[in-house]
Amino acid sequence: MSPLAFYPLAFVCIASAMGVVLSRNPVRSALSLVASLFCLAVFYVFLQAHLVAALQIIVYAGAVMVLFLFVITLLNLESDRGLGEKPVLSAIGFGAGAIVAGGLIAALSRTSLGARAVTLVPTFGTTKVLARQLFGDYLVAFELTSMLLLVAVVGAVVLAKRDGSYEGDEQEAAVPARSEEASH
Amino acid sequence: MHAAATEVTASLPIAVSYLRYIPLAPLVGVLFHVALGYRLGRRAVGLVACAAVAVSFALAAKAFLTVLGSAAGTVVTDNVYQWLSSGEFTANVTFSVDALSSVMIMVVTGVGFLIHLYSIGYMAHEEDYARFFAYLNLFTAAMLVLVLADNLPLMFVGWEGVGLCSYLLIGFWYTDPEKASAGKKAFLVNRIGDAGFVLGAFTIFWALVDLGQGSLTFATINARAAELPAWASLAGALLLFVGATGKSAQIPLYVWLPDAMAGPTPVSALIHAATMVTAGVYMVARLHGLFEAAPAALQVVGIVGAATALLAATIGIAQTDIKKVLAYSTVSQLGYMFLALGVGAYGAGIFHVMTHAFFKALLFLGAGSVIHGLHDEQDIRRMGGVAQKMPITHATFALGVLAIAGVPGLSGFFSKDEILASAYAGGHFGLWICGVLGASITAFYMTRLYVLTFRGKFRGDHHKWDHAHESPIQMTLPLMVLAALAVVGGYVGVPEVLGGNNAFAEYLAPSVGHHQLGLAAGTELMLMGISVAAALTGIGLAWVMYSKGPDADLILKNKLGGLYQQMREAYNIDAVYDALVVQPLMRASDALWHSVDVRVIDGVANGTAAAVNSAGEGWRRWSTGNVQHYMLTVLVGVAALILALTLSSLIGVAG
Amino acid sequence: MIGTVHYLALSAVLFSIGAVGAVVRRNVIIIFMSIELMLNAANLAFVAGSNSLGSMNGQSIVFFVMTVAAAEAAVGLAVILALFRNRQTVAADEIALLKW
Amino acid sequence: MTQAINSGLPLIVACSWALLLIVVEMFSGDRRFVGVAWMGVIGLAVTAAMSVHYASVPAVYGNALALDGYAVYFNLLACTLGAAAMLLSIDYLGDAGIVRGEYYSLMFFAVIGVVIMAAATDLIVMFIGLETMSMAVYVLAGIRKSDLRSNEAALKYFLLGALASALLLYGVALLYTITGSTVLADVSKALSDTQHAGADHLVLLLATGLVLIGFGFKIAAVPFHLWAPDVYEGAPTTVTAFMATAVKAGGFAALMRTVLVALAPMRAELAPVLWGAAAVTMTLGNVVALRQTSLKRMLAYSSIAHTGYLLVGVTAGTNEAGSSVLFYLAAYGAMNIGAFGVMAALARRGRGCEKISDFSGLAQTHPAMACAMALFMLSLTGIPPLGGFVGKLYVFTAAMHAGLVWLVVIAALNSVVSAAYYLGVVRTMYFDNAPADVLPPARPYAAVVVAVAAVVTILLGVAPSPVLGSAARAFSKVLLG
Repeated sequence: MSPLAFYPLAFVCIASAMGVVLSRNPVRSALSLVASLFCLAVFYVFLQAHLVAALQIIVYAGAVMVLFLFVITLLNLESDRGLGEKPVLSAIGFGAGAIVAGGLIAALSRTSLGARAVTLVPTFGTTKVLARQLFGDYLVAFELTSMLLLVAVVGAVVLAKRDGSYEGDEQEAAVPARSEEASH
Repeated sequence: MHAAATEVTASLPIAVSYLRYIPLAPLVGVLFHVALGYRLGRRAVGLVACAAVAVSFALAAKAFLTVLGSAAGTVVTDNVYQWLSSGEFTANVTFSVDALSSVMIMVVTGVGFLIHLYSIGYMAHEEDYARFFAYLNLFTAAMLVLVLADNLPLMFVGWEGVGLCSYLLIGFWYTDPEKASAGKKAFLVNRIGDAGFVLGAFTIFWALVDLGQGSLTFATINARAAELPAWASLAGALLLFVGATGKSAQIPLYVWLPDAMAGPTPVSALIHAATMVTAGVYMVARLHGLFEAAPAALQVVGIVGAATALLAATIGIAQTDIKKVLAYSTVSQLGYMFLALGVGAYGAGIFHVMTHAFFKALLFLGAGSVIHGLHDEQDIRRMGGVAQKMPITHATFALGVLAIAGVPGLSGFFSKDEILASAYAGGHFGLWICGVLGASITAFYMTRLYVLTFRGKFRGDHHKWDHAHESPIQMTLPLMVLAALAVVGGYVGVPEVLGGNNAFAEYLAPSVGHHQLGLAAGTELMLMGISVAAALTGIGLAWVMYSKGPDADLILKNKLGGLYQQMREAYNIDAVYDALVVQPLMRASDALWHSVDVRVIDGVANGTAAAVNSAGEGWRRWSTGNVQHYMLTVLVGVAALILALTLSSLIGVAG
Repeated sequence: MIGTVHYLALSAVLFSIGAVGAVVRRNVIIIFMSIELMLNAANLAFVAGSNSLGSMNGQSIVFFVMTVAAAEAAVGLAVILALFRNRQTVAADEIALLKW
Repeated sequence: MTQAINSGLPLIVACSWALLLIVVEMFSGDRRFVGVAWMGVIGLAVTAAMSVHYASVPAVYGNALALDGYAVYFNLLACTLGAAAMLLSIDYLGDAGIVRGEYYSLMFFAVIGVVIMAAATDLIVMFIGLETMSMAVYVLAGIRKSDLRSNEAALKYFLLGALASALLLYGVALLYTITGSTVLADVSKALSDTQHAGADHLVLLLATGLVLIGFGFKIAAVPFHLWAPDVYEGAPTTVTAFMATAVKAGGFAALMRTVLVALAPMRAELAPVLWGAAAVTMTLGNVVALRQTSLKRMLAYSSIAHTGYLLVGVTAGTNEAGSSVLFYLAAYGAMNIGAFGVMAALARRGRGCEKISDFSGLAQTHPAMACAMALFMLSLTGIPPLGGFVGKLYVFTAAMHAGLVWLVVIAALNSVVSAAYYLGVVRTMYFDNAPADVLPPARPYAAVVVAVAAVVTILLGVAPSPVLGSAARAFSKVLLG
């Protein structure tokens, strides 16, 4: 990838990532994240990961982020005051973040990775090879992931669904009493 | 050193399988009390409790007679099963009885039986009868495990078990928060000692494994102690001795014992005078090989013992609670035992363990009888003339006082004299002086106790006097038996210079070696004379002073000034410990809890102004349980790790 | 020429931004999105690594990470929803019944 | 091929059984879900039995899973703890206002997650196992939906857990980029390769650090422990029991395999980090526990302290230490399931049973429960001859062998401090007076679990050899070379 393409794209990617953190409005944060994910998809293409790039857009930027946006609008969230409220906490957070980034980059820049010279086989990154691997070496992981998704679905349903159909009003009635108790 | 210990005879094992029932019998008693005690009533509980200990006593006697009747060095062992094993070490549940432990089991089961019997009367009006006897039986079982164990880990089971039972029994009257907290103090101080015990055991074990020896039996440790590296035997012995100071109430961990008197009196007699507190002495004697391999540690033992003997005796002078006087006297007498161990006279130490068990149990039970008869009066200033009302208690108690004071012909005289003679013979002149001084003071305060309690006129409220009565037979019978033992118990160890043959020391020799005094007969008699004179001086002085009543304390107060007040307040050691140990720990807990978990995070997160304000209440407002702060901690943790690793690596490369 | 190190550096920057976002914002949904950003940074590292090694394993792993992220999103949003129902708030610092 | 399938059978059966549970729950008319709970227990028993049966099959499932002794040990442990937690939950759930039968299938899945974590030989599979477990436990923590505390516990656990997962994953990504693999053995091989000695060393260290932090979170090591007290307190007691035991076991299973296998070549650098983490974790846990008034929070800090003791074993890293950690986890599991079990057995809606003072005079009103609780407290303190004592003895001896003298000294002093707060509970139960409104009688299922836990705690102390032997065998083949 040529620097001319990399740096502008990296800039957009980082800027939109910063947008996630800095936007006061949650919807804008979510959209910034989508933008950032798009940029990543472009990088994936350049890194010969075509299927991954496609999935990134379809699954991630598409399905997952839509879910986020849906919940944000469902909860009708207002903007908050962003970073303004807790300057010290924010300052420490950014300081620590800078150290993490700096340390990682310093460490990465010293590695032998730059000297690695691998000629990629022509089939590298093709769906066929990826599929073979997924259903070969990674078959166990693949099956386990399906179970993970099932757990997540069951769990999400358990938490998100109201208990009304089971218990009726008794449950709901208990809520105010408890919150009162808790406020003491 | 003039004295030299002869070689310990190699052991001749006899395998049996009845030893396991010695601790098991009281344990069965515990199960009985817990499961059926409340249903079957008091009589059954008392009967079973005593019967269980009686069974133990009978079996213990069998083992004792076997050892006595066999060749020197005979060890009766009962290997139950392999308890712990890993690649490098094993520990079995193996009980063994040699000369040393046979004396201990006889004392524990014998005196224990008498105290169980006494408790039937003493606790007759107690609501939780079954629970009390369950604890008492459990204690007996644990103590027997401690004494019968043939290896360190198994001994530790008993060691912790007796501590736990002591805790439960001190706090037995749980309605009284002060008593419960006394129990907690006892347990915590003991735990500090236990940490020493564990670390010591680890040290020795580790050094032994280095020698290719994976066994922690006492026989192995004693046999190979000389091969251990010097630091290992020294550190191991000292750490184990820390454990002993906890259990046996020596400086600096003696503070729990006086408080432990909050428990029922039979408990004070059994646990805090006759048996458990001697566990430390027993342990050191058991591991004499190790302590001999580290002479410096042995020296520490002797010095700590002598210092404790003297310090506790001075506190005893100024106490007014009958049980407190006896408690400090126990601490002081235990000091004598350690003094004996410290000069290498293990036999003399164990001899004193035995005689002390007789007369101190007697004194405690006598005191209990007085307290019982006077309806829970414990202050000797409000007693006096009790002899008229309680003739048996009075007579037996008087014998106990004479025995502990070291009057010739009674048991305490023989054992204490042997200790002092050994100290002198070993060239430990300072220790000897401490011992003689302590003996004199002991005679003084014990006479004071006796005179104020039994002589003169009653000084308390006349209702109590009118209702005062002699205790029932279950209580006086043990007193009489113990009084007899306190008188004759010493005759098993009459020294040669008085025409005896020191049979007790001979009997113990295979276990702990024979300590030869190597003194001229004249010197020995002279030493004896000095200690008798010291004792008689103490007795006479106290008799003259306190015949006029407790106001004689004022004379001492005037003479000693501020020191007397300090003695009465036990030198305020508790306050010192509180300030030095307890408070800092509590503060640390608060600080860590608030600072690491609440304060620092919140303080940092909410601005430096807050960090400056260290007032506790100020922080509460910010301590929110806020998940953001938790996340921040994680991030700061990550950043710190990355920074540290990166910097150290970069510097490493640059260097 | 842009090499693996550049991609990894970019991923480190994204990772750190995500970490900062997770700490400094009080809206739990934004915190959660920041964590998603961190997962994506890891994905970029996997893909870049895969490319530099000439081995497809990294790409397969990304596949799983995406699934995990999707599952996390489902559960996480459900948790937030359940909380919102009772508390009417998504501000991290207002949710502090449990403390000390 | 057949062998490979055989060795995977326990897992396949377990997954199918969990699916079946969901279906059965849907059609279950019984709102106490007793049948579902029992089905879950039976399923766990079957899983455990099958894993033992197929343990002799040496096959490794691809490079992903190994049904070696280590995995089987954790399989048994997790299934037992899971079954105990399920039995505790019967009747507790309805009383706590939890009317979701999915509870049991989620717990089943969480156990499967633990099993995968222990069996995984590939970091990615381990990660998936960890996520499966975590996902189920996030939901379980928040399953008492009407309770604000439960909501909050779920949220805190989730947010911090997700953050920790991200850190772990990034560490794995860096490891993969440098070493070219996520398979534990291959990572180890690549790390010991000299080509990574110089330039790549720092990145590898950082990656290792991130991985450790990820696992450190799951086992609640300081300073990544902050979630534990809040989450333990807010989650339903039965879930807390599960988290304190099975989840922690899973965390240690993964941590140990990763540190002692994949990261073995970096042991020299990791040792000081682990040393410090162990010392700080046990000290902070114990000292802070001293001042807690809530039993659940106290047990949370106690569990942090025990993480510290266990880390002592991990730091030592020898065969002996590894097997002692396995044993300790079993003993720790028994006593903690028991302690939380007592709380769950007595808790009733509207009548909290979470403060230490709620147990005042328990010895008078519930002598058996009080006796069991005292037993667990004493075992946690390390009083012989109970399981906790033998566990500590083994861990500390092994550490002493490995030369960690000072760490053992710190640990021994810590265990002195810990006596104070464990004993506080015993004192409250035995020496304080019962309040006028006595706690209700213990629930039968929970009482049985508590009784079994008590017996196991005693047996592990009195006759530890069988478990110790299997722990030693389980660990014997884990270390490479």
